[in-house]
Amino acid sequence: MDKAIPLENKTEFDESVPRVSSLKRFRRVLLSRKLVVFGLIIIVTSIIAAVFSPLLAPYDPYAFSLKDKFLSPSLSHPLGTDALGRDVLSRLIYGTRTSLIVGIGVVGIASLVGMSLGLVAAYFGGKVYTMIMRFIDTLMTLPMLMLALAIASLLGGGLRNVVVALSIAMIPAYARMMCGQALSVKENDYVRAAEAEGASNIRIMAQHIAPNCFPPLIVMMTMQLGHAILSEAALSFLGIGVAPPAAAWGAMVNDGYKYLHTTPYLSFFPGIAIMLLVFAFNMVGDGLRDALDPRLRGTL
Amino acid sequence: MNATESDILVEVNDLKMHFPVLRGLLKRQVASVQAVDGVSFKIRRGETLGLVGESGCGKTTTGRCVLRLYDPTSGQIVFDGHDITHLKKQQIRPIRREISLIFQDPFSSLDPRQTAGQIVGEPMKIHKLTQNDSEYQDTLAELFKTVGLDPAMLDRVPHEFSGGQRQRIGIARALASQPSLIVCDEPISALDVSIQAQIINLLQELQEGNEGLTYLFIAHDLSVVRHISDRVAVMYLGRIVELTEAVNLFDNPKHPYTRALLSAVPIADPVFEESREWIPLEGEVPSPLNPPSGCTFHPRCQFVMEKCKKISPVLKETEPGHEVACHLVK
Amino acid sequence: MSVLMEVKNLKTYFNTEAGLVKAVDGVSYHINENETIGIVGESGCGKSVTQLSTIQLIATPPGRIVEGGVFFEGRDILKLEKNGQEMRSIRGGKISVIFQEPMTSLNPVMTIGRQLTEAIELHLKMTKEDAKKRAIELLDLVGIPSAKQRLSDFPHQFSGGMRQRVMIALGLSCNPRIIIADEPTTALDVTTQAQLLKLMQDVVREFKASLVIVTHNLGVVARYVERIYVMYAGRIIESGSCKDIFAHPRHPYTMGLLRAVPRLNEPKGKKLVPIVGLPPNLLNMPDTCAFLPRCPYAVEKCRQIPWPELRTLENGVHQTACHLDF
Amino acid sequence: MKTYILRRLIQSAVVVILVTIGVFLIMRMLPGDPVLLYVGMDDVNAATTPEEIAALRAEFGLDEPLLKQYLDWIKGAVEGDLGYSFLLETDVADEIKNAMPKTLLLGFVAFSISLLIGIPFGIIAAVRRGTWIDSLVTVLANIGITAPIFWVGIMLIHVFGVKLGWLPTQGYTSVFDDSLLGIKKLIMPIICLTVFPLSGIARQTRSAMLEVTKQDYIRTAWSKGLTEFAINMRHAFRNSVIPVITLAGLQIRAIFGGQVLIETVFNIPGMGRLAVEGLQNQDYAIVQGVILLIALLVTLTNLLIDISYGFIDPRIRYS
Repeated sequence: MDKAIPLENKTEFDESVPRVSSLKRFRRVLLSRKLVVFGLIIIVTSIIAAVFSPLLAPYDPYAFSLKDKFLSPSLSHPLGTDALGRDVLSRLIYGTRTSLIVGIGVVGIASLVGMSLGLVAAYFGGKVYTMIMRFIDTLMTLPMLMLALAIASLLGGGLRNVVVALSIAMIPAYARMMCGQALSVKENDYVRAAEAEGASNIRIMAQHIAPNCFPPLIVMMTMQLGHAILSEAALSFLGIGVAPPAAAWGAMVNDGYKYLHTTPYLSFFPGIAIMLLVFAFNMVGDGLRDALDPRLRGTL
Repeated sequence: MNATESDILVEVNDLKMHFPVLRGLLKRQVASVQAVDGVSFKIRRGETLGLVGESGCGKTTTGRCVLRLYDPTSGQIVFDGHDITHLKKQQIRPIRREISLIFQDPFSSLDPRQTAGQIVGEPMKIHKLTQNDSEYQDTLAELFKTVGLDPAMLDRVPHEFSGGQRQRIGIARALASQPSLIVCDEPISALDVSIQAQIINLLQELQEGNEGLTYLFIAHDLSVVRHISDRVAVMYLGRIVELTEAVNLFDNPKHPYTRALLSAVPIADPVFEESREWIPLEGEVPSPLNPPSGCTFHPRCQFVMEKCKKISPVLKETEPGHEVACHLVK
Repeated sequence: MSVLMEVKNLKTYFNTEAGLVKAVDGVSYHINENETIGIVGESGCGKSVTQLSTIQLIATPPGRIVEGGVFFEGRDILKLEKNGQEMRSIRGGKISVIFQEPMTSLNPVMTIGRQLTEAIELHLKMTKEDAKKRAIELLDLVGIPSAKQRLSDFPHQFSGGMRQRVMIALGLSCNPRIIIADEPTTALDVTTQAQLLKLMQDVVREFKASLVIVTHNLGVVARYVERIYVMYAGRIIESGSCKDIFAHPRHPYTMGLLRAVPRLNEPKGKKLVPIVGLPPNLLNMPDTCAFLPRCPYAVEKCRQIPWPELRTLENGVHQTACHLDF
Repeated sequence: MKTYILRRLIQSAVVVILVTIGVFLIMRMLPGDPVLLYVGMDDVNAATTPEEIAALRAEFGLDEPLLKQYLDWIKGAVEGDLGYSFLLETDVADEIKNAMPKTLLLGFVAFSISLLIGIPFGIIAAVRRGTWIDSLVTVLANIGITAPIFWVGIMLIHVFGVKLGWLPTQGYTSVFDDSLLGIKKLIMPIICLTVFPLSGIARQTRSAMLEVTKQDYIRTAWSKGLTEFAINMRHAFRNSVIPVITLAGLQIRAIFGGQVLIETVFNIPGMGRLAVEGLQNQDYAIVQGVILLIALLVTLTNLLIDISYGFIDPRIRYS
């Protein structure tokens, strides 16, 4: 056996934990599920369709041609034509614009307003919290669709007003989520540390609380993009939304409903389009959740 | 030991921190949690005062009052000759630079979305301590080296560090504003045994290398507190029951609670353990919502007298440098 | 003293996102009748996983018991079907566990009484009334005042210390032969810790059971256990009687641990000697001694030979996994 | 517990008051003057004078100060008078009395089916995590929460109504008048209304179960040697119920929202269609009434759900 002799210790610094690239991990987890990749493809395709509608659409989506009405799907009109002889495929492609504009607009406005309200309520607590939360509760007594319907009617239809109405209807979801997140993030010692350093309220909220609330909210925003598109479709199905000649998927389903007995595919295709895009956003949301925070895996 | 005025960095007089308990429909205050109930102590410049006790004894609350993270219910906190008890948020800023804090949990105490450099640099930015960017970067690198971290790791985020390294980042952050007092709130209890000694030694070395750096060291582990502190205050239910030199604490404990507490700590020495007397402590710590009358320790004290149930003993010096709050001790 | 349970060459691996973690990598130990042993080590050394593996309480996936045998009452209980009837009658019936977190280890929406009687009814085949009587006796035994009334209380109505007493009652409820206490007092205050460890010591004697205390606290083992196994990086690196190990540690890691912890009875002003570096990352472990990068005594030979097996020292009981002599 | 219930009651009351104020103000701001609309309907009276209009205003109390109008409206509403619909020329209360049972029946049946099917499937998916049944439940649930239900309704009508001719596609018949026809007419609307909440509840149950399974007390339950079934049902499920109930509360609201669409698709004279028609015709007395009642119903169900937490979770009961 060797005799032990203590050696002088040489390490000046601790060795660090092996570095894992969070971006790499994010990409790997995100792309590891087929449905997420499928969703991403659908979303990218839709964005391309929306941006390049005039180039991609085979026909003018607004051009009537009464002699071509109710054509069955064929080579020249892959998805057929509607009651006014307009090409359904072209209208679907243009409809992507409506859906995406509404989705992005609504989620943008609702998340900005809702998250600010939630953050302020959680950070200051007390009376501020009570006031904001009762306001949110009040908005939440009506079904989202009914609230949006009422507001849109009040404002008088049109794409912009639909965006505003849906935004207001979606504010509560963000406010509540953000409030819950902020309340728990607020309890972390690093917020205490910032207070002890003498940081201002704004600095604490903007630098320390808000960024740490984001991961679940980003997931929620992605899923709400789908939800907003679905709600816009519902509103336009009820006849509230973009002005008639413009293409909206929900309105197309409704148009087709009138001719269900003869040409069921008029309703079928726009419905499938809605479902695909909403499904895509949900799947990507799911994937983002796994990729952003492994601890959240398997939860809602 | 007679300390002159300028030797005293912190003076806490009859500090009380009561948290209201709101109940019922109208959220009326029905009671209060007497987390800290009349605590007085002084910390000399350059010394380490240990604050020890079991959970709920008020040691953390005391620390947070000194940091002015809480507004004390009553009493007085004097820091470096200034009464800071009632300073407003804006007025307290300069004091925040002077007093910093090290936390227990190396995970929740660092913002996971900031890099180690941003975390450590934040106090410097808030208090505008550096003139330009290169000075800022140099100071940061210097701080990293001081706490034994490689400055090359400045741009890494907390989850890339181990628990011990994270605690080093926390210490660097506390040092960044060049404070004269650091409140260390259980700084090592979340760390592995083999890492604890690294942090204890680091804290001691920092004090040796920095004349006048003062610690208020809060912990529940008596061995650690005794090891690192010059003087130790033992707290029970919001009050200090005994305050003495660290050596005295183990060799000559006076308060029955201190004795029971010391005997409850197992020592990593089986031979010594066999010869030790264990003073059992019955029951649990009463709720600070409704503390016992008189001496709060009387329901669990084996030497309880009639007097103890009625009159709350005051903390008084029984020997030079040894203060005890017990009717038994003359 | 006869051997009650013997664990041989136990290996438990975890498949994680980052790769294969060999949490327990060839652990052998035994427990005698009416004995208290201590398993000591820092977090991540595999001490808890080892214990949970013996009664197949490892979630699969990600965990997996790869190899080894646990011999208890004449058979290898690792060979039993994981959630089969036989394994379940051992788990909770013959071998019980007291977990670390009293705040989260009891079901928040079930009364204390029901949580106790459910196990009693199952293993002791008692009627509801008898099980309830036994539950009251057990709560009395572990020092819960007015046990009968408290039976219908929920966990959140108890303090941390009281919950851990309930956990102890639960551990005792079916007259087990072995009680595994996994860091039973880590989350509790030192005076409560002393009360509960004393209580466990007493009741284990009364029930003629053996106790395994899993802990990182060297003081706790020094005070309460007879034999110690020290674990590092998924293996036992030193074992022996409590007194031997504290008086004359024979592995650099154990020596380092003892020097790194301040003691109440040491002279004031003594410098601590920390163990440098970090605990090992269990991914991609080299074949050499896992303590090598942190070892102040390392010699060239340490880098050339594989991690030494445990070898028995002169007195025939003390074992170390280091080829150096101290 | 008493305080908890009382506090929830008061919070609900505050919300109800806020809702009435909100509804009142919004409806007063809606485009279209009700008097002009009322007058304009009679082509014969096209040349109504401003004096006559003012008289009509006074008659309907529209020239009073807003606060008085509001208080009058509340007073009336409490007494069961929700105003008069100029367009339908009936009392709003009567309209709603007709419409409400249909909406409630549809909603109640759809909600019950969602719970009865959603919860068991969520549990099965969680317990058999990673198996084909989990994948199937998860994929179906994911499709369920994305499908536009008005489109699902139309497709059902196409297949079962038009092509197969098995089910009637339009209208509502009371089951008391003609049980078979009544039930047949309910089948498709209820399927549509069930799709979304059922999927949501199944997803939530699954994720809540998976979350609970990670908890320490489940490990304790395993260490007692209980069977997997006992652990899942007695321990895991009972703890998973709370998030499921929270979601179920939100789903009640979503079902009411869905009825706006489904009653339109299937031509059922319920509250949803009443609201849509009211909005399209700017008949705000009707809209006001419907919205008020829906808001009350939602608030009431939220209150019931909050109180039910108290019974399920002892931590709330004894706080």
